[in-house]
Amino acid sequence: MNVVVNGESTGVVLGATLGVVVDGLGRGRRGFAAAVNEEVVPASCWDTTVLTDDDRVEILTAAQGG
Amino acid sequence: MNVVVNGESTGVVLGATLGVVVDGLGRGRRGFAAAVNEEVVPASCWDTTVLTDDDRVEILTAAQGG
Amino acid sequence: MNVVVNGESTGVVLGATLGVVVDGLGRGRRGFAAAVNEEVVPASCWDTTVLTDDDRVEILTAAQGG
Amino acid sequence: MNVVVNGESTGVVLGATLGVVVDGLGRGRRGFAAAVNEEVVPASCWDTTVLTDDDRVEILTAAQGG
Amino acid sequence: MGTGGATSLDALEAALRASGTAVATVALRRVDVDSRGSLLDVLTRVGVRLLPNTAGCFTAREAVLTAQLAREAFNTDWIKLEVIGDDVTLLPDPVELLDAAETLVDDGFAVLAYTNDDPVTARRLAQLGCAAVMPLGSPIGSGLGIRNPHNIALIVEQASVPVVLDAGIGTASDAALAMELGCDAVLVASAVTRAQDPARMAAAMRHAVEAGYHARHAGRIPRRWHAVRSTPQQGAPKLTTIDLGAP
Amino acid sequence: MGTGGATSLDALEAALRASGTAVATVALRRVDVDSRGSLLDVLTRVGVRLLPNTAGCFTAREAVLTAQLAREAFNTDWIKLEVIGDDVTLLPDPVELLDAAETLVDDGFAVLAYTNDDPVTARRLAQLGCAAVMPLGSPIGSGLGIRNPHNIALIVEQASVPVVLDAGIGTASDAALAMELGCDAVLVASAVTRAQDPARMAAAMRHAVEAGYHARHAGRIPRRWHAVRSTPQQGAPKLTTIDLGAP
Amino acid sequence: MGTGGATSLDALEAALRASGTAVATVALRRVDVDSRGSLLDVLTRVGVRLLPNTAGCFTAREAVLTAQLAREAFNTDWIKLEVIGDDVTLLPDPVELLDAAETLVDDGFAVLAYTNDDPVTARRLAQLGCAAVMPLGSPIGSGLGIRNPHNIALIVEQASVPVVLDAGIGTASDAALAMELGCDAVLVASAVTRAQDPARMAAAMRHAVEAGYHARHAGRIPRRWHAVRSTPQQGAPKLTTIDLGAP
Amino acid sequence: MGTGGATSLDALEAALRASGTAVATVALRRVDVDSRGSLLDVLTRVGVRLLPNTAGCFTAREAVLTAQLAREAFNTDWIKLEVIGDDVTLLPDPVELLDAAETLVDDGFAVLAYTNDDPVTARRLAQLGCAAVMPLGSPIGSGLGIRNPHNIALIVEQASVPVVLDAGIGTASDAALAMELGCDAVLVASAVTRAQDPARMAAAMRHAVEAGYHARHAGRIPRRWHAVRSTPQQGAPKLTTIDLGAP
Repeated sequence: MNVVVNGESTGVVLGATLGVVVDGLGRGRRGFAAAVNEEVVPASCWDTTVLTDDDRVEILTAAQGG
Repeated sequence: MNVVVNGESTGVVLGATLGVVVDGLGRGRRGFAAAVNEEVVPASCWDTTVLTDDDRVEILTAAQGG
Repeated sequence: MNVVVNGESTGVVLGATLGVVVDGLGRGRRGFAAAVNEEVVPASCWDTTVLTDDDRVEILTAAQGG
Repeated sequence: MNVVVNGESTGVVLGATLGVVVDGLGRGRRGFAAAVNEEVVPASCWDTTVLTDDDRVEILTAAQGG
Repeated sequence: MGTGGATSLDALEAALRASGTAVATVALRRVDVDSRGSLLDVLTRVGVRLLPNTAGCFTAREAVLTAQLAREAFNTDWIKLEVIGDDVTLLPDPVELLDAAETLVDDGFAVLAYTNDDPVTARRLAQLGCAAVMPLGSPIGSGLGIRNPHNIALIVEQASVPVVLDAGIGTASDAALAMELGCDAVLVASAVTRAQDPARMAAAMRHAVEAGYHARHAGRIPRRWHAVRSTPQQGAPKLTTIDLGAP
Repeated sequence: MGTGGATSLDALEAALRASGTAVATVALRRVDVDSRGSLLDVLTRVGVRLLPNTAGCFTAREAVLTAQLAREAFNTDWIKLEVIGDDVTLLPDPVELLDAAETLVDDGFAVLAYTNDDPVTARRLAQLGCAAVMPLGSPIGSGLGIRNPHNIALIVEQASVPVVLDAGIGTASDAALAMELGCDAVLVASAVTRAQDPARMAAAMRHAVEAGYHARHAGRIPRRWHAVRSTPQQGAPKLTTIDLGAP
Repeated sequence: MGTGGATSLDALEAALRASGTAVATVALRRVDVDSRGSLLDVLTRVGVRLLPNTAGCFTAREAVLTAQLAREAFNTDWIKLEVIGDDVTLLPDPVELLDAAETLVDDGFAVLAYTNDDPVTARRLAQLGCAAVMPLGSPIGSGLGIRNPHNIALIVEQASVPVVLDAGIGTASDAALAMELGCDAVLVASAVTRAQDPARMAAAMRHAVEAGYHARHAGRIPRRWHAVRSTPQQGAPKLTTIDLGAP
Repeated sequence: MGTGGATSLDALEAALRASGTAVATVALRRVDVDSRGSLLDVLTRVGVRLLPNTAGCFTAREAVLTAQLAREAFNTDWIKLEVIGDDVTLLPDPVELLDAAETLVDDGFAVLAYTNDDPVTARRLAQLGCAAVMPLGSPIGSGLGIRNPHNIALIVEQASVPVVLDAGIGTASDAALAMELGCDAVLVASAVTRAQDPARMAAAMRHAVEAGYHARHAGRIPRRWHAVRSTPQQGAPKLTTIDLGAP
């Protein structure tokens, strides 16, 4: 199954949760936020949010900005 | 019957038209526009627009303005 | 004998020195400067500077100024 | 004999006048002014002003300027 | 030219003639049965085109209705759209303005929109189909001139419709500056009508607009930090025996 | 108008005609035997009065000698007196300037003194008998306009002789402002001669001077912090059922 | 202080400390798996409060979503709301901005709204319930300072919420002026982070804000056309035999 | 700091302390036998160095005599040399000023010369051996700030001695700007002593001078016509299904 993570197509196992994808980045979870298909998913729901094919996932964190 | 012409309560005969009220100002019709109850009434309809009690009539013309 | 001290005509005894006039103001000598007839007289010379009739004496000190 | 005309050393015959030098430029005399050794010489005196060796002659006219 | 502020119709007529303007704004007000003279007669006599305004409107709804009444009264599709936000600054309210502009454009009006000097609002007005955008230099009647030339220049830079500087002009050099910034025209009212000698100020404005227009197109010299000679030193005489040179 | 900076005599002639100027400055330089065309012929043809300058002089002595030579060459007592302090700013040197002015006034010249914008120096020049004072707006050729309008206004306020703004003008609105500040005339050179289209910029300057002159005498409206309506609210229609009023 | 533009996290940390700021803005961007160091660690170490922004959003919808994500990521209801109109001026789009502000206020955010310098838009933002309005001095990163102090003063005059000057600050005197105009705070990013010595510029800004704040409350002297002596003439000595007096 | 204009010695003392100044100017006036308190005692207590001035002098001769008297009275070679041209503008007279400066330098004084903002006069003063030049921002007590920053920058550019901005400062941002232009110090009198809260304004000035000094040396960002992002778009999330892009 493929999902689009931060703009890049990424293969994930069927039934993968958002939590798995976030953890896969290897940067922990603190200071992160995520959206699936342009809807916010609170961190408390990441492990219960099962992704489906072609989901658009945005995983975001702090960057310098004015 | 009373209508409000340019903010002042004015007695008119029952069945009076907007045309009658405009003419009553004694300044002709050129360069005038009129609204009844906040709706524009084109000059071509003035003589067929019959007023009813408490109608709000605005009769306007050019004034200096920036 | 009369001398003009800071613009005002003032009677002094014949042979009065500049030092006597300065002391007469009752404010000590520190921070004061004096001129006689538009010439500076250093403090060290005040007691030996004998005034003559109509001398113009200026006795000056600090005032607020920008 | 040599004179310096407008900064350039120039040979002239002995007894040459300022008038001769001006005419030598071939531009007429109208609108010209001349100085010899940093002194103004009026045009009326050019033909009677005899130059001597090493005289500094400036011959000037209108140029664009603000 | 705006017609507001004149002390008499005669003074207004003289100023309009002196200004050489092609267009005059008028407001729409209740018929005053006691008034003498007719503004419309004056404007007809001078031969200017009427540009009715919606002065005094605070909402899109009022402004749209006023525009429609003006169309009836003056038989013109032109409208100077003013929708202001408050009574103190008389500054335009961008939300109501954009709302009214959209309605009026759809209703077939040629909308000349009086707006603040925000380039984004000006661009939105142009995109909605306004016939012209009319950014302010400073608040109406303030005479403060063009407070933010940078914004006016940005508006011009991205304009797809004519830009007319409106409001704030106090004197002739303000009008010249507006044209130099690239505006296509200038609207002045109080600056002329409330000057001590309105006809003379109107003439001044006419010259100022010409001046700024030509200066804009003549290609001005760049601004430089240091001086640049206008008289060349080449050919300068040597008039001192000691060469002093420059420090 | 100043004649410096023009790329050709033809361009200069066109600009002079377009400017409507009555006076043109010229410098005095060594005769160039190779030059074609005659500046004097152009100026005669256009019919302007010559105002020779002392451009490039650093000392009173040089300036006095230059003025005397100019009198011989052009048969005029008029002199635009320039004595500059250095080659970078080309700013006038007030000490040498006052010195030269005194000598030339005594020698019968009508001295038009190019000076900085210091009101005290300007007053001294007038007291010495100068025919006019010519304060700068900003350094020669910089195009920075009038850097210190306050000083120009102070000079005008206490002037006993005509005040001509000289140097720094970059575009038409600068010239209009000079006149609005009360100057009696404006001298422009580079702003016209070095513009991309000199004749057009000259026309712009002519209009700008007219504009500023009339604006000065028309009595401008005061500057106000808040807005002042140009369209009265009196007689405004009621076009909403709910009275919204102003916020 | 804004955190954008710093060349390294170390430089940023030094500047934040030198600035004495209590708040730092951060953007929300895709996780960069290669990046070293953590911005959040720096900000935590310095002890500033986070103010996430919605930089780069062109629509209300994007901005709202970004704000909600920021709330999740940083556990704060504060949001600096930016909705810009184009890529060239980066100026706010008032319509989208007001739309987003309304949604976010309803959603419980403390909205600090980055806006243009239009007093009407600022008042509308305050009326919608924004926690603060943040008018710009000039476009982001332009360093042009406060282009229209009059508008900033009008915004302050009618403000019911804190006013924070945002964008355009180039140097310390700009920040001091903002405070003198009555702003409650100043937000600077590029002016500090892109200065040659960011920590030093940050210190300069800290002093400037103090300076402007105290000056605002100390009651400045009025501006006067003519001079006013600071040294009284009373008691001045007579040091000339001839009374010269003043001219 | 200048000491003129304070309403009481107590207020002056508080302001001096708050300003952190190292130097205070004093004038020389006839002994007032009725005065209470001693200015000198205050200045000694605060620990500032005395800088006597020649305020009120119209001629070189008066100024020289005043300086010599000040040296006797205060036992210092320092003198702030003021020679003014008239009573209305209180502007320096460059001719008398240069004359007095030359005499005083020869007489061993450390001359700090109060001058107009003319770069040529400032350079002449430095060449004569003045210890510092003190150009004005605007007329004494006017509070008009720095009318011609360009001239101040030119003076600094060519200065061989310290430059102290004197006169015209109205508020803190003026002082910050002076330092940013490269001045070495700022002298303020009325702006502090005549503020409603002199001690607070003095503190504001102290911060402003620090701010401007550091900003000058921190290397400010350049001014740009268009915006420059402080938040990079790189890594921006895609939060819309339709790509709106920028207009």
